[in-house]
Amino acid sequence: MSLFGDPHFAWRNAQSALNSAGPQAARIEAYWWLIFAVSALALILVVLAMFYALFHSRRRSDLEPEFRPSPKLERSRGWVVGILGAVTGVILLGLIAGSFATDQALESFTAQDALSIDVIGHQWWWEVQYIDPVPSRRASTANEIHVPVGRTVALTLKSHDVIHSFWAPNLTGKQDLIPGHEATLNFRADRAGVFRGQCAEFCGYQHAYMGFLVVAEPPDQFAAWLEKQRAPAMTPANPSQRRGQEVFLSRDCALCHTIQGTEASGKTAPDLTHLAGRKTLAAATLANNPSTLAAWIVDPQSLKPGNHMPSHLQSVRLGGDGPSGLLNQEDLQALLDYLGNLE
Amino acid sequence: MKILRGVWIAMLGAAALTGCEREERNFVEPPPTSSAVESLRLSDLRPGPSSPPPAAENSAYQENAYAISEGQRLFSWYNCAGCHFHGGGGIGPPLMDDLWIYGSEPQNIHATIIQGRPNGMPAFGGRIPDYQVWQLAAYVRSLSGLTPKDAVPARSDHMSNESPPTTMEKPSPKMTGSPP
Amino acid sequence: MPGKTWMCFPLRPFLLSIALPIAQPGIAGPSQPSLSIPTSPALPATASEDDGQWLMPARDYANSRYSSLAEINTSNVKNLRLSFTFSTGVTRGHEAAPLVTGDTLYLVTPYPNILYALDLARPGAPLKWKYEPKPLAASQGLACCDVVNRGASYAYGKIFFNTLDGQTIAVDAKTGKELWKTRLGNLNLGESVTMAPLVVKNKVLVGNSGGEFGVRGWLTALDANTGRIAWRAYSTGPDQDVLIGPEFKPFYPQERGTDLGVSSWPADAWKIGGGTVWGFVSYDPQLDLIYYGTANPGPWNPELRPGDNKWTAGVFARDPDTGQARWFYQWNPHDLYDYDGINENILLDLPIHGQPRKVLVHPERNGYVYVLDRGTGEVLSAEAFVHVTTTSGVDLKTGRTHEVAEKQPRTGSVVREICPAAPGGKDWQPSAWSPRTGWLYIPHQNICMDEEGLEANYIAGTPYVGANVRMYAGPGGHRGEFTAWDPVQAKPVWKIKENFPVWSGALATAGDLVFYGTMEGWFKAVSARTGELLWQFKCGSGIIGQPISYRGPDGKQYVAVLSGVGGWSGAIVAGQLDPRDGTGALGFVNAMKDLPEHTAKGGMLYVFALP
Amino acid sequence: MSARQPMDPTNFEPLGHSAERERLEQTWSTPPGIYGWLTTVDHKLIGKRFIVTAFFFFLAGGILAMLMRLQLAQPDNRLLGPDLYNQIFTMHGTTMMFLFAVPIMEAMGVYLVPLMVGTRNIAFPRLNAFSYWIYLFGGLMLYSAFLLNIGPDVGWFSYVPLAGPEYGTGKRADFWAQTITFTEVSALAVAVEIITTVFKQRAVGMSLGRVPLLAWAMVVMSFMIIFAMPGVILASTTLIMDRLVGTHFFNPAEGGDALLWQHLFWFFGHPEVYIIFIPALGMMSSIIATFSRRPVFGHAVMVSALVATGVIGFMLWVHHMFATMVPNAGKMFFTVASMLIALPTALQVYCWIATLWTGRPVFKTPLLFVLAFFFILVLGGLTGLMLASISLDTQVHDTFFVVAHLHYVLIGGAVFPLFGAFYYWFPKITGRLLNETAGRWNFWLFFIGFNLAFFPMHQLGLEGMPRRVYTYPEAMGWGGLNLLATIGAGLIAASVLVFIGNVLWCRRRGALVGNNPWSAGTLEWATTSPPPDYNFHPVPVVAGPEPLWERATGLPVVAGLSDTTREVLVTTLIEAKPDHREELPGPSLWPLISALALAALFVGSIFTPWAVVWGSIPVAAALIGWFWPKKRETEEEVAEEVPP
Amino acid sequence: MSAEPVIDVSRLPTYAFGKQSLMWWGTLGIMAIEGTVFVLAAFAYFYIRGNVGSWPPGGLKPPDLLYGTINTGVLLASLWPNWWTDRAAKARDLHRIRIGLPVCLAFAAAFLVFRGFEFAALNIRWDTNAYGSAVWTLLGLHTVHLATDAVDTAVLAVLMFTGPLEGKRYADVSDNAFYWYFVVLIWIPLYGVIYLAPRLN
Repeated sequence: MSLFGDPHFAWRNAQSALNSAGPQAARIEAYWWLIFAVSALALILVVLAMFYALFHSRRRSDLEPEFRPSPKLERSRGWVVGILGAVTGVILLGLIAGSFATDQALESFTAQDALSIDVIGHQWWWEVQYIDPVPSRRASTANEIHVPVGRTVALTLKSHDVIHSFWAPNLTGKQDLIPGHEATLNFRADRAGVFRGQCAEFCGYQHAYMGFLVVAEPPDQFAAWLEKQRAPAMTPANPSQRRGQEVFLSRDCALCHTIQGTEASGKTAPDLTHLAGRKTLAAATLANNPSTLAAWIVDPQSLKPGNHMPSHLQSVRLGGDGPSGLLNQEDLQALLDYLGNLE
Repeated sequence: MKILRGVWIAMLGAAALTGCEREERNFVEPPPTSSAVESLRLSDLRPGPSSPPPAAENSAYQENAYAISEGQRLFSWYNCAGCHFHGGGGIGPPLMDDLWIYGSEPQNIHATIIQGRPNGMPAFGGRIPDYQVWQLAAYVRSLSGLTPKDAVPARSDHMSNESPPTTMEKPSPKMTGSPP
Repeated sequence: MPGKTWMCFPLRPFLLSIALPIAQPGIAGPSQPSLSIPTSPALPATASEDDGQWLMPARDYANSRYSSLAEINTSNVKNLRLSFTFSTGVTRGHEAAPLVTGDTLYLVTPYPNILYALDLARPGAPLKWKYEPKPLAASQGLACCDVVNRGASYAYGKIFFNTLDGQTIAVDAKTGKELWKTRLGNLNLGESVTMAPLVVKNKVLVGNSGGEFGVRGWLTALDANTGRIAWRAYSTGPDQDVLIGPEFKPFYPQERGTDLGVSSWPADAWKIGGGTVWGFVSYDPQLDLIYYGTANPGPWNPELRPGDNKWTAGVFARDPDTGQARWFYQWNPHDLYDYDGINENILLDLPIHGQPRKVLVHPERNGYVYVLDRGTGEVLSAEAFVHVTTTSGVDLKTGRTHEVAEKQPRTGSVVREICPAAPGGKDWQPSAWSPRTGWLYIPHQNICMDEEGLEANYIAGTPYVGANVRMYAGPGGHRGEFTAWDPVQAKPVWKIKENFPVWSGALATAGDLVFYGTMEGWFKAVSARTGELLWQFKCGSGIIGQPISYRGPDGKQYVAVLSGVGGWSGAIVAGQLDPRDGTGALGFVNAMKDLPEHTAKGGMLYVFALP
Repeated sequence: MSARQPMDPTNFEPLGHSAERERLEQTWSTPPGIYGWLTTVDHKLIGKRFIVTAFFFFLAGGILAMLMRLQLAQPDNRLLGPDLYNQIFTMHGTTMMFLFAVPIMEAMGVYLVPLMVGTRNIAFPRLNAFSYWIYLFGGLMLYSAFLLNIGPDVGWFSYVPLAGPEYGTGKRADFWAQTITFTEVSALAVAVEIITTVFKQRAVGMSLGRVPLLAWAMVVMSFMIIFAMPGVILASTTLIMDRLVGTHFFNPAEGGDALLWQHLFWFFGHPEVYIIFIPALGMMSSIIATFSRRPVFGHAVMVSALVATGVIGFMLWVHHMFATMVPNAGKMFFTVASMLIALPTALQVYCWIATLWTGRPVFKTPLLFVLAFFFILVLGGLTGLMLASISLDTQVHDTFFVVAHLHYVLIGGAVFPLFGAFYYWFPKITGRLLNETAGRWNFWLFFIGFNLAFFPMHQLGLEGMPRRVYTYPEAMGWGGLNLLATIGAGLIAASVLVFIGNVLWCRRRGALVGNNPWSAGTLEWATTSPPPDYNFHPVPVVAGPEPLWERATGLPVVAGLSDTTREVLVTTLIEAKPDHREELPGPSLWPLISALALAALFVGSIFTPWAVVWGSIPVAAALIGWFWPKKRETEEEVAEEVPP
Repeated sequence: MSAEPVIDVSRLPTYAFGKQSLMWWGTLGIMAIEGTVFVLAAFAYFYIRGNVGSWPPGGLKPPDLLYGTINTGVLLASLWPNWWTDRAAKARDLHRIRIGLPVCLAFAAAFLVFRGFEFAALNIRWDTNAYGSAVWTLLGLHTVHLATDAVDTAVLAVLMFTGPLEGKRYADVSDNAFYWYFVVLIWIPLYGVIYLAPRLN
């Protein structure tokens, strides 16, 4: 996907367990380095011991098998093996203790004033709901989770169809979303930044491109963002945008998508009320700009085969005639104009 | 060993005739095929000399497991299930019986979805891509057993099993209607 | 046992009366054994006191469905004979009540909503005229529960009725000439109209249907002369739209606040949140208030609409002139089970805890008979009249039901044995009240359900439900009941079990008889005091209509009812549904699989009289 | 070593055509021609067939792996779409686990165990034939389905609801479930045979303490199969019932639970790893002992470690589910068990090092593969410790880190020893040696290719690359390491080609090296290479764990076994004292017929549940035919009968 | 030949009973497999149970006790003829075997008939919910075992009347009884799971 060449989206360390941005990931990372060091040492010692054994054994050309090794030698080597076994046991116990300590630390990262967010996994995108005691102040978005820096976030994870797994490695470990169960996941971002996450449990055709972003920003910036998400979509400002809205409402778009403030209230696809404010399209797969948006609307099936966004390739090609004609070139242009301004 | 190999090849050959297309997953939209719609008949009664029946088009959809399951998904996404439920009907007529008001051919169903029908069926023309309409038609036909059984999904996980719960006692046959 | 109950109170003081504007002094006398009850409302245009008429489906503003005609009584009812019949030519569910004024009987059919006038003065009641409004055929796709119509109203020499496609039409009662018609509903948003209008103070009150289609409910007042809209009160949204102003003084604190119709919904959800008004409207001329229930919030799946979902599934008291709300009480805040609050509100004066109170009695879908103070909206009592598993009673302090957590519908999980089911302990089928016994006669059902919440996708003009439902008979295995209920003691007096839901209205007469019909097609007369079956007649199709009684031009008492099975419960017959799919017709098919073995489609008026 | 005939302690060289030998030949031989091919019950023929078939599936799985590596070689690649890729990775996993790894380990057992314990055939030889057929039919069915585009596409773990009726479209998952059923039946039958053979058919004198480590490993494997496979039996059966007859085991809407699948599957799935790994440990011990020229250090410790691994192997399954909502207290138990299972393996590694240390190592290709084990398996085991930690696992679970880990464990812990075993036992099976130079090419290409292919995946996983993705965005920066991995995979392919060439060449032209080319100590080398149909004549008696080392000039033997019937000696469980003689059945078509009938039932049940009903009739008929004795044979039998 | 014969086994018997024989061990292996299947199926049952508040879920009626209890009685009673036949087999008494096996078969047949009623008395269908699926599977599994063992017994019985007979067949009769003990033994906990567990809350 060459559309992705934009340097803004170089995410090399934005989805890495070794680049922690919060206390949870940091604790795990610390344990990782401990176990890594112990393991590396153990491996080196075993391989060295093997070589030592090979080259310090009694290499003889004589192949007469020694079926009753000398008891004395056996006993002394027995001690070595026994001591090594005991040492191994002690190290293992140490690692277990370290593991438990890490688990305990992660368990204890809870906060009273946690920000509650519902994340619902769909094939193959993420629905995000910001919870508020007043129902009308809830905000809904998709594939992009904004969180305030320094405040614990409590995610409630649900699946709409198959098993997914929520994984933003810079922030914390993964948690499965299993239909019929509700899971929770707490994390905190300690520094601002854009982090990427991805579905980690195989979930069908577009498992590979089921990504999302976590945008950690200063609390006031976050508050402003959240307030904006609560507002309905902007009203079309010029004829082209008006036409675009009409296209959106009168064609297949509105059957699945919601734009708040309009009649479009489809629930099976991501909420597009503030689409233009998002950094990516198609579940953190494409950079959000007019050309990718156009490509995504016209031919989503070749970008992400098997996904649930209908293809408009034929109708655009045929100029929007006939029963399948949902979009023609002008419609598309107007639609892009409209969607591109849904800040 | 040769015999086995032969048997295997024969099996493959036989299965290839039925299997391959049935499980094909076509994600790319094929060209629209709506031209067939106009020539369709809705009645068995024909004046004049007899003519051959129209050949069913789009068998790629009609016998394809993926198309049928996509149709099943769309059937609920586009709220078809809101009126027709899981085929038993309610606001709209039942789809799992063998009574077809506007014809049971894929083209008939395609036309019904696209054009709508006067007694309450909305027209989805211009609102659903053509290939999805064919997928829906395939699923609708599968409800009444018009598609091969091995291409049809067993059931949906969502309360489509027919079995009645045995919770409550069976209705007693004698119901006098008089006070106890 | 029920028989004994009434025997215990042979000399029960008749403190009870129907609240009426021109209540005669006689009824105030507490110990007066025989009552002469004025049963006709004062309609400014007719000002008729004639008992023999039936001018609105519920007979009077109080919604009593009580006829003071006593010619047919418990001893002679066995001689009741068919007098004449009339075929409507329509075979969908006939839920309407015929009207009688003077020597004409009017009836409105289900879609295509033909209005017939029959001449009662001539033998066999031949057709006088008919009016065909030709509603849009597409509206049939918007009727959740068959293409029914619940009747017309007569006032000022006009017949007012609604069509399925959302028109209100006034027709000259004498000539059948159309006077005006106003389109109120938008088909493409899923709006339809099935209710019977009520005419109050020169206003025609009409509400919409379509709670299963994501419409926004309203009640509209039209000028009876011109058909122009006088006011419209929405059931959701900002106070301005709901006509909530300074006069709004609900009894319970949870109904107080600004723009609760917005804030108790997720953003924008109130625009497609239901709360339609498709039941019967009542009117108290003394307090000068109209009362009506608002239907369920949409979609059914409650997880998709967190919050109390004001002002759905409750009852409004409004000023008929301005439409301004006076009070509101929510039967089912954040309704979990499609418990529409539209059931009839019967306005009575009853002694509650020894005190005479002006009350509103309401057998609610959630399974309780509520008695409210109709001046304030305070709940005075609420007791279950059916098997209830969804709640464990009503808290009279807060007015809220105690919900049973494990019966709450959940997305992606089937919850079993929800009793009562979505049609409730009682659906639209109206009860009758007899001042002679002081009891309410409630036709209702005994149905439970399994429900699974689903993601609901809103597409304008298509259903917006978000639930799979499968219904079945409740405890005992019978699906219908006919209950005589004492609202003062708040308990049942007697019950009749019926195989199928009793989906017809009830009629009480001064002859101590109660009439109702069954879905098999039996039209029954039972003793108002004991429930004993005294007479029955098998009609051509199942009965879901509202029986009436009138005095013919010949001075005899007649009883009339429409037969023609259908409605939500009878959709399996009317719509020829497939019984293999238990979720068909919103789950009602599962409970009615055997109905096609008992009855077939039909559409016929039956009129009975003594020989 | 090939020239060292004098060292050969074998004392069973055919000495002319004695009448007795001829009778034995006649009694035990497989009928000629295709009929014989279809009816044989000789464990060596069936074992070879098993090995070759499993190796073919290994190649098929390897080709699929190469396709995956090609697809992943560069970001946003369009070589294979998600549909084909999903089928391919599912087929790869299913093939490698169910059609290659377990069957080939059992195949080695079927071939070697009777020879190692000194008996003439495996217990229940017809069942053995049947288990091969059913395995073959299962594999053919799966690959036929795959070639017809009905290949399963929901992963070798088939998690519901993706594999359930609602999301598992078409018949793909049904084919997967039935493949599992086929291999279960086969594996369980072989497990019962191996246990019975080792417990009851050992050579006189081979008390439990003298049983070779490989036979021990096979017994532990068989026990694990017996207790683990039922988990997946139940899982695959309930899955297909959910899909075909509307049960609700995994449907949360009706009270089922998707997690139940994971419990059942991993209750089998984790022991499965040890089912594959434990026989490899046995092979390691055999090879190390022979090439160190001494018995394995700490025989008792080794046996205890095998048994301990087998037992603890059943207490780990939840560590595959740390990212689910299993309660934390429960998870901690599994952390402890998962870490502690490292201990028995560590002890075995120490013992082997001690063996090498105190022995006199001889560097031959088999030993090279064994030495690679010390690096690869130990590395895989150490990453396994990381996965045992709940919190760390939530980071690396379902990423390429796990892909790296499991390949280090399974390839390092099973395939490397297996290749060593091929080189080691090839002369036993064919009488010829594999080419040593080619062997070294084979080894080094494999070793380097393997580490190139899989080591970078650790890094990829930590950098956030989930597994089972058909492609990845370029911006993620995973392209370089993936390309490296693909190059490594290419080297592995080259290595396997070298091996195939070596086998094909040496099968006919390899050096003839006599009966015991490595002068090994265990009983399988106590007969000719390749062994005669009747394995041993006469049947040996042993007095130690390495009998061929202890008695340089011939073993004591047993006399009095019938040479006109297929008689074997049954010995006592602990001390292997002679107990009675039992006649094993001869060649028969019934196992094949039964397998065909059962295969028809299994395949039919994919399409209709009624296949179970009508299919059971031919199955029952075939089994009755199988069981029903022949009059003539019975009469012969009765003539020689000695009642207890 | 340099081999020195140290043992002559020609006097050893050519077949054996019980745990001496190969078939006994094979049968034991099968029993271990099947026992594990039952244990895991019961695990699945209780796992599903752990997910819901009340059991059986949604106020369903537990299975009726009558036929299950009758069947338990039949099964326990059938132990005696099997034991009797087993002893006859070990004594190589063909006459008694010819009496015993048909009696065993009659018990199995009776059992299977009652089993049909048991399914009807479960008060639930397999496709109603997960609880239904679990009990049907448990009962179905056991029925499959019974049915196969009944066929097994029938074939053996016919063989005992028609021949050809050899000593080994007595061991087969004995092993058949051994397997029947397993089928009976496994039923007792199953009876608890299917019939009693829904009654204990």
